[in-house]
Amino acid sequence: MELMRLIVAVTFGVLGGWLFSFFGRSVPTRLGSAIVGALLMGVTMGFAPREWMAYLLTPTITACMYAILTLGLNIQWGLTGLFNIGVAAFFAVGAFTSALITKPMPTGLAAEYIKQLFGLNLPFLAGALGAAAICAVIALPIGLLTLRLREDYLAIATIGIAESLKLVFQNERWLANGPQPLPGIPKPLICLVDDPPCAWLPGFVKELLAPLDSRDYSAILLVLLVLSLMGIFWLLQRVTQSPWGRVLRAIREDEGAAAMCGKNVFAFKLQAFVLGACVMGVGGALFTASVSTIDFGLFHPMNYTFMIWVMLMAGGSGNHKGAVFGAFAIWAIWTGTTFLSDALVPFQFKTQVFYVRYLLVGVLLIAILLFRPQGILPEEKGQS
Amino acid sequence: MSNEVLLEVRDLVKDFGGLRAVNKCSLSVKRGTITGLIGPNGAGKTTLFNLITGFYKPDSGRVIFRGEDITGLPPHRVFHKGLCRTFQIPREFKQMTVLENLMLVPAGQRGENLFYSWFLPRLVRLQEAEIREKALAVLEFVNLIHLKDEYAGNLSGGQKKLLELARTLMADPEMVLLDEPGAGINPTLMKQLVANIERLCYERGITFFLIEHDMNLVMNLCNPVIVMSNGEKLAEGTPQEIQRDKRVLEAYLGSQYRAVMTE
Amino acid sequence: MLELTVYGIIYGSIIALGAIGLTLIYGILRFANFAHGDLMSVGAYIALFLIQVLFPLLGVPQERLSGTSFGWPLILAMPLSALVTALLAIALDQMFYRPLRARRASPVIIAMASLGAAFIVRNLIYIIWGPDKINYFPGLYRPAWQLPFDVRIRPDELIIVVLALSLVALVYLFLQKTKLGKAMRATADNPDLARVTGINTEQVRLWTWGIGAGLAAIAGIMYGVNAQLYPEMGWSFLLPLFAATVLGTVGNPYGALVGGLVIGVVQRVSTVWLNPAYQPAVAFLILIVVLLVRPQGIFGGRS
Amino acid sequence: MALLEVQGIVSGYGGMEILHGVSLKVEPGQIVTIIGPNGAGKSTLLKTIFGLLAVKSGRVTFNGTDITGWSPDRIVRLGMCFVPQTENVFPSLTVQENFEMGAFIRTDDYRARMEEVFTLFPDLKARRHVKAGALSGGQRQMVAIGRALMLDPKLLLLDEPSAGLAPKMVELVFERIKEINKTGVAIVMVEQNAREALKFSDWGYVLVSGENRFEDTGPALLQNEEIGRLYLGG
Repeated sequence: MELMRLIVAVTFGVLGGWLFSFFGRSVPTRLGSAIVGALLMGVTMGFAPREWMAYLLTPTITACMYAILTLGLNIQWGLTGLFNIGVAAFFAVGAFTSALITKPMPTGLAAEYIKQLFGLNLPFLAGALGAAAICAVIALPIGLLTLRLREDYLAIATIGIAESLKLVFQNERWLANGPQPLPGIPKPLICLVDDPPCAWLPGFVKELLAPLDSRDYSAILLVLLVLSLMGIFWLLQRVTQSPWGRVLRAIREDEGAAAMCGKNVFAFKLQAFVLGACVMGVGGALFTASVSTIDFGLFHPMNYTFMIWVMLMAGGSGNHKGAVFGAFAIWAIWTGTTFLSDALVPFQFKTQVFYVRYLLVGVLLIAILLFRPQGILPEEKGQS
Repeated sequence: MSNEVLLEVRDLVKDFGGLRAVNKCSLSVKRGTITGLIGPNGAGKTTLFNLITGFYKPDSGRVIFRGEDITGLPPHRVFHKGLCRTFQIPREFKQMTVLENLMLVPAGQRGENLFYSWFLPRLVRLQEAEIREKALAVLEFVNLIHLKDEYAGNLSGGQKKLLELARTLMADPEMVLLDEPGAGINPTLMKQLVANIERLCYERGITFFLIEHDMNLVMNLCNPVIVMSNGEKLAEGTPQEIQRDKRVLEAYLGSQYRAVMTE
Repeated sequence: MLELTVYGIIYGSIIALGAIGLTLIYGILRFANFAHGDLMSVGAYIALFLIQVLFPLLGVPQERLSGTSFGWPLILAMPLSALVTALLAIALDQMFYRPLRARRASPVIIAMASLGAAFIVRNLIYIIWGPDKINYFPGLYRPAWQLPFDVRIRPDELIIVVLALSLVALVYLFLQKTKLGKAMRATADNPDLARVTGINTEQVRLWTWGIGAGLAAIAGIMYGVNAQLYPEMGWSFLLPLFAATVLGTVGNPYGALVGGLVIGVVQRVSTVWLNPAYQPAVAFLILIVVLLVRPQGIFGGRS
Repeated sequence: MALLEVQGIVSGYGGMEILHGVSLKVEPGQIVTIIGPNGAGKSTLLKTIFGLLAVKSGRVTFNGTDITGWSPDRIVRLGMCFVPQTENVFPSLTVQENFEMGAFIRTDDYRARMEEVFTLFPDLKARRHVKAGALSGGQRQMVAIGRALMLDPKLLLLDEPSAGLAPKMVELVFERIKEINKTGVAIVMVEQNAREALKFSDWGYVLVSGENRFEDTGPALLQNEEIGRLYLGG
């Protein structure tokens, strides 16, 4: 089997096993479910025709990114009950920050066409950390201002910051090329598939990766996204199941009583809001890995705020597993219906169908609120 | 019983709109006592508790706990001074288990710090094990151990009251304020509650200050008893003295009482 | 500057009409209606349908009124569209919000449902009318009058202000003088007591939706007359609407009027120093200042 | 036939049972006072009668109609009104508007009735255009009672009308209640100020721990030595 297919199949196997392990109540059923999932997805990718692979790779990469955003929102809403309707803004800020950190300052003729505040040409990890840091810097004052007030003021303020940031990014050319797209974002770890490969790799890895060429980069991206998602999940799961998460859930249930148990409610809410924003920022950084050009028009609230909310509510808010599963499930339905409508709907109705699908997302959100507010995977009992 | 004053309230005033709920109220609670607070509806008892524990800010006056001025501190700071409370209508964390409700409480948990949770999980786990032990012991004490993994929201009214008491115990408090611990509780649970309070006071030296409407409970459990009326302290004394106090009966039964009695 | 102030008043009266409905719903139904901007869009687009499709079929005369860009069709379309929008809002309430109320869902959950409703409504507009910007009347005819102090104002704009202010006055009279209006204020004061008194609070809620959505529709139409229609227009109004509501104290319709005018004027005047594109951000900035200095709004007592 | 008859009702909040089978009877035109120590379930009883709390068992009959489980807005139409203990006026409405709200379900001309009610509360007449939120506690209490009277009810439920009032105001409120009763309205009130209230009551009930303990004429209860002790747990 060629190397790229092997990498993809193994990664899909791991992802499938992980996702399936969310279902089942006891350790044995979880394990069984995981094995079924791993085999199902691993084998499919191992033996499927090459075109299938191309079809499945990109949506899966995107789904991982959505899942990260949903995890960020789950910290805020699911655990703490903070109503953030500016997810898209944190996502966008993360993407732009990471882009500016990882891409070089344009020189020569390009400098005439591409304006940007800075270009540090640093590795992707620095971009992701920077994205998280800047998102924290934006979230902090909003939190300081609104988290002491009635709960819906946070929601209003997050709409405000989202709309205002959009205006800034679209009007200030010097910041990140203004209304024009910001091109030339480097691909993280592209050197793994370059010839010759990255200098810092140990020799045997170089040899191992030698059969890959630049067309196989999406496999690297898949591995990067799946590992990031699982890593972030693990980090969040750890603090959620710790006393920290316990305090957040207590605050969600009854702020006054939590205060009477000696907890500084405001400080914890602020931490949750900022941490959630950081995770969204990292999601934005990972988004830049899969595209080479970004502009603010991409970060529409329809796709990156409402969709995230629907994913979280469908999956099960309060449960990180639910958040991840919801993201994958909703995204699968979304892309599935794209294929369907592409295949079945006559050309002249294409745009209408596009919006019909968005409309159904709205219907789905309300249906969940009305009929299954706890989502597919409800919060687990006694997490800590 | 020592004579040390643990909690002192001086000239506390609280207005709501045009209504003066607490009117220059001054009283004190001695260490090691189970002090009862009684009075007719609307006398300002719960408001007084809310002022002491920082839920409301007083318009004037001071609250002094262990010789320290704690007036206007936010609730979580008051809690860390060793002053805990329960609510009239229990405020349990519904979607958390009984055990979690207790494990939440102890102060200084390392795991409440993100850094420890991420990078020093072993320390957090060690402390969690200690807290769990303690929580189980407290649950054993209040006889809720069989419900430890139940959602707190599924408990009966009386069990929730016990849970609230248990929650305060997790904090190793100096003093506990109980807002109507006996309301809505069946006689069996009530006996248990009384026994618990007495043991906690005599064995562990926790001072209790409680609002209660069930006079039998007050008269059996509390000494001294403080009577509030119209937002201020009306009388204080042993249960027997209070029962004989004409002003107290008058406060409960209306201003014409004495006139009727002397007729 | 004076001219900008005048424009600010025009724009502010549109915001005020929207904000009055928003604040009424906030006060009586007790949740933040994130679909309110989209109700404005709905109203504007229903008027578009009436003007461009239905009225020509019915043979409504198309001539413009002298000096203005519109004629009888628009004048007829306004109340009709307000009515249809009101009915739509009531339908949304019955389908979505009432079951949640019955379940005693928290205000945040109901606000989230309103987000879903906004999404549905906006995409309906996209589906029916498409994403392009549309004018009510192609071939704009917009002469301006020259007023003293170098102020130019078009008759359209003058009508907008007069109409907005008279509608506000009507709402004022309705709330002050009619039984239902008083019942609305009573329900906002204390819904439980209202129920005990025998006020049919469900009926009051329906009327609140009706009035709020009707005003929003008219605000949307006015915006359409003054500028253009596009599916996201309502969403872009949301920030000024909420800023006006919070500034004028949540639940206070007179406050919403003042708040709307203040936001409108400050937004327009800010263009002297600021890129005009930043006007929505100015509304946000005002909101931030209000939250910092006086979160209960200018007409709010101590909470 | 009794105007109001309550037979063995059981009710409470959430999981907590407060009333364990309370019975009560009111004849037309009577003043009935319910007294008892705090936490006995007096307010709970009124709220249950008025349909604000669910009846778990037992029966409530009003004027021959079984109203067990009815919602307040239906009960109001039969001619029973309820004045809650606190937050019983609409603070941002004027006194007159508060009264108009009391007549919300009336479709006829209620202006004459409003003037009647104003004659009962002369000190409110001068303040009819003042917002209720700006009034003193005693005046608010009268606004609340006046609002309930707008429907010309057969029965008025009053939850501690004298709570939190200065002694002079208490006297005034009781005077008004007597006058209202003289116009033929039956009254059921929960009172803290037991002695004063029982003096002018036709019948009194003593409620203890969610159960009937005593009932008798007002003056007879006043003479009962044991009642005083009940309050202080003898």
